[in-house]
Amino acid sequence: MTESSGQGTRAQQPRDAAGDPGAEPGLFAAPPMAEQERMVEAILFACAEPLSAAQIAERLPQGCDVAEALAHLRSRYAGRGVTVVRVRDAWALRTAPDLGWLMQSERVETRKLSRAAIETLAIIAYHQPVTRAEIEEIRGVAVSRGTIDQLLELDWIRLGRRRMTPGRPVTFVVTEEFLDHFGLESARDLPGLKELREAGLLESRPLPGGLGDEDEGISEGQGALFED
Amino acid sequence: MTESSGQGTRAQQPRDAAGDPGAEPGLFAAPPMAEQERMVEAILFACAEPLSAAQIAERLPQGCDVAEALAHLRSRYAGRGVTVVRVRDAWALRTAPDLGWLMQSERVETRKLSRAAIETLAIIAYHQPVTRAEIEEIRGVAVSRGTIDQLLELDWIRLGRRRMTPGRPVTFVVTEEFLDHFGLESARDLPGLKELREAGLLESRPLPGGLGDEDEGISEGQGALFED
Amino acid sequence: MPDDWDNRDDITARRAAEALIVDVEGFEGPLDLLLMLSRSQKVDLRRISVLELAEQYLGFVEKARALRIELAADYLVMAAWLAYLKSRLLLPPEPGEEGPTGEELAAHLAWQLERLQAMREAAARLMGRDQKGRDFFVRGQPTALAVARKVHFEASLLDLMRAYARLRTRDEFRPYAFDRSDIYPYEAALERLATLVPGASDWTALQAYLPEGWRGVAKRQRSAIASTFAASLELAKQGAVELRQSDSFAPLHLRRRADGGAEGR
Repeated sequence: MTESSGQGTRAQQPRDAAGDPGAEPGLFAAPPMAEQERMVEAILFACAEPLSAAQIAERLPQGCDVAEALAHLRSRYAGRGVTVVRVRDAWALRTAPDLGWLMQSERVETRKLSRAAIETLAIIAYHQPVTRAEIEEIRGVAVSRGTIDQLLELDWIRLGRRRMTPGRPVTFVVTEEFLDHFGLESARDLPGLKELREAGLLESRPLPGGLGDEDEGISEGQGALFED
Repeated sequence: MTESSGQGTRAQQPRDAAGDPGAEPGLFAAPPMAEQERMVEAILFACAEPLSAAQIAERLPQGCDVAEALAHLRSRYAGRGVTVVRVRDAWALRTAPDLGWLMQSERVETRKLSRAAIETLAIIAYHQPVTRAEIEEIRGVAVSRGTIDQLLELDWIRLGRRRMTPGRPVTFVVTEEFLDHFGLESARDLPGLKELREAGLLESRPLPGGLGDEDEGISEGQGALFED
Repeated sequence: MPDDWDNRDDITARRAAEALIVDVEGFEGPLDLLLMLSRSQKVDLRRISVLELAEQYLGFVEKARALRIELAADYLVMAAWLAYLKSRLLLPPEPGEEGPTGEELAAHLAWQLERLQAMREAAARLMGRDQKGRDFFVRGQPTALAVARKVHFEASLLDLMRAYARLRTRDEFRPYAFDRSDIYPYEAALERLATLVPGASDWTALQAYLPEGWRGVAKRQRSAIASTFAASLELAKQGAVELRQSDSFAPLHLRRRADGGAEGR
């Protein structure tokens, strides 16, 4: 390969001379400026850290004019998608600040709400304001903190008033956002059990196997975590 | 995974317009080509892995011509310290190979590959898709499990389709990472491929009058030796 | 063949062969060894004398045997095959003999060696290419393209209502399960009735024999009646009791059999 021989040459000879550019100028002639610029470009690109001019010089053949090469490189990259930036005394290549948004890509994934979440949401909608203990009583299983968090994050529920009972538990209510999402004027508009039955919504009773319990299992002990 | 959904978001607004440039031209006009080029530059710069044109397009405003922007970028970087390389259908920025010696401190020491591993890799690259039995037949010796594992671990080979012969043996092919590592645009650019093919050295010739070269299945261990 | 081998005056070749034997561990199988041996012919692999190669190989194996060096089985398999090949090459084919000629087999072997050699060279060329991380480099500080994953959760009003309906009607659809606490086992009834029968000299309604706590509650009473009735039939069969029913659906009466069941019915 090229490299072994290349670097061999490099390390040995020129270092001393580099300190004293006046000495033996012809012997180890520095590469042409265009080449020096390429070198600086490659070094800045490949290096994980910003490099000071001295550090760059250390990697270059001796006799190179780092400052000039950097100046050329800077102007070459001016206005490009990648620019040469100065970080304190060091130099680095960075994407142009105005293009940062390109690096952020937002992926929207549509996912079905888990059964636990939808049930919890339904209970809150029908019974609001409702405490966590009440939700658990109705569902017959513990409600995991993740489920509540998810609904809070979706901005479909929020904390209501504390219940004036021992322990003053927090209650949950649905939000405007919830009503908006589900196309309701108010939570009171939700159809009652009788209407659901009449609408045939209760006939789908025997649940298709497997649909159940996905995350109900997880809800073990962390109920305690939630009490606040 | 992500692509499809990502496309989804983007698709919302402008994709339709993009498909039909005549429609509402002003509304979602693509940025000027110079700007598109900058954007592609920034994206490739930011990413260590090769990105396909589709992946790049996903990040750009709609209506952009990635192929053209890439062509401009390629010629802009031609001969520079950093160049635009193609790996199959993907693109990446890499330092120019002739400057490798400057980056000695960035060099990643890779585990030395055994001769068996190197030969196996070459056989897979030149004969792909190739079964283990075929590799063994070419090398005249059983392929040790560690050899294949090592190549898989390096992400230089992967499983191809099963061969539609008795036993349905798995095949191996080289990966995009392999091409990227060895600076190949595609497996067709493997050195000497054409000559080898013309010399008939890449075909599989059964032993004259040999019994059943069909059963690759049996060829475990040294059964592979000349079994066909 | 061993003699031929020993008689060779080419001392360097002999030395090389001995070195080969010592190095046998270093060979990657018989094909590798053959390739190495073929180099001594100093010709293009396409023009190699397979016969000579076979002899070299067989000589090698002989020598190894003489030196009591154990060769792996595949070296011996190859030796056997080469011995066969040699005979095919040297002897005129039997008239009417089937199968490939010695020349065809030899050509195939030569081709295999050529292919292996070609792959070796290809491997060397491949490794001689510029390599990532050695000769060219990726960006030193890649900004992992940030992907803000935004999950949009979907739930319709219908989902919501169904979920609620499911919850509120859960109890109506409790899966059927045998409730053991309301079952009066037959065995218990039989045991109980058997102990009571000796005192039953008069006709008594079956209901009177129901255990305490099994009357009144319909579910429990039904179970107790059923078991006690079954027990009474068993005792009647044994001849311990007599049963009487005045009419269909009339109460069932039972009493001890006077004769203790000695006579048939």
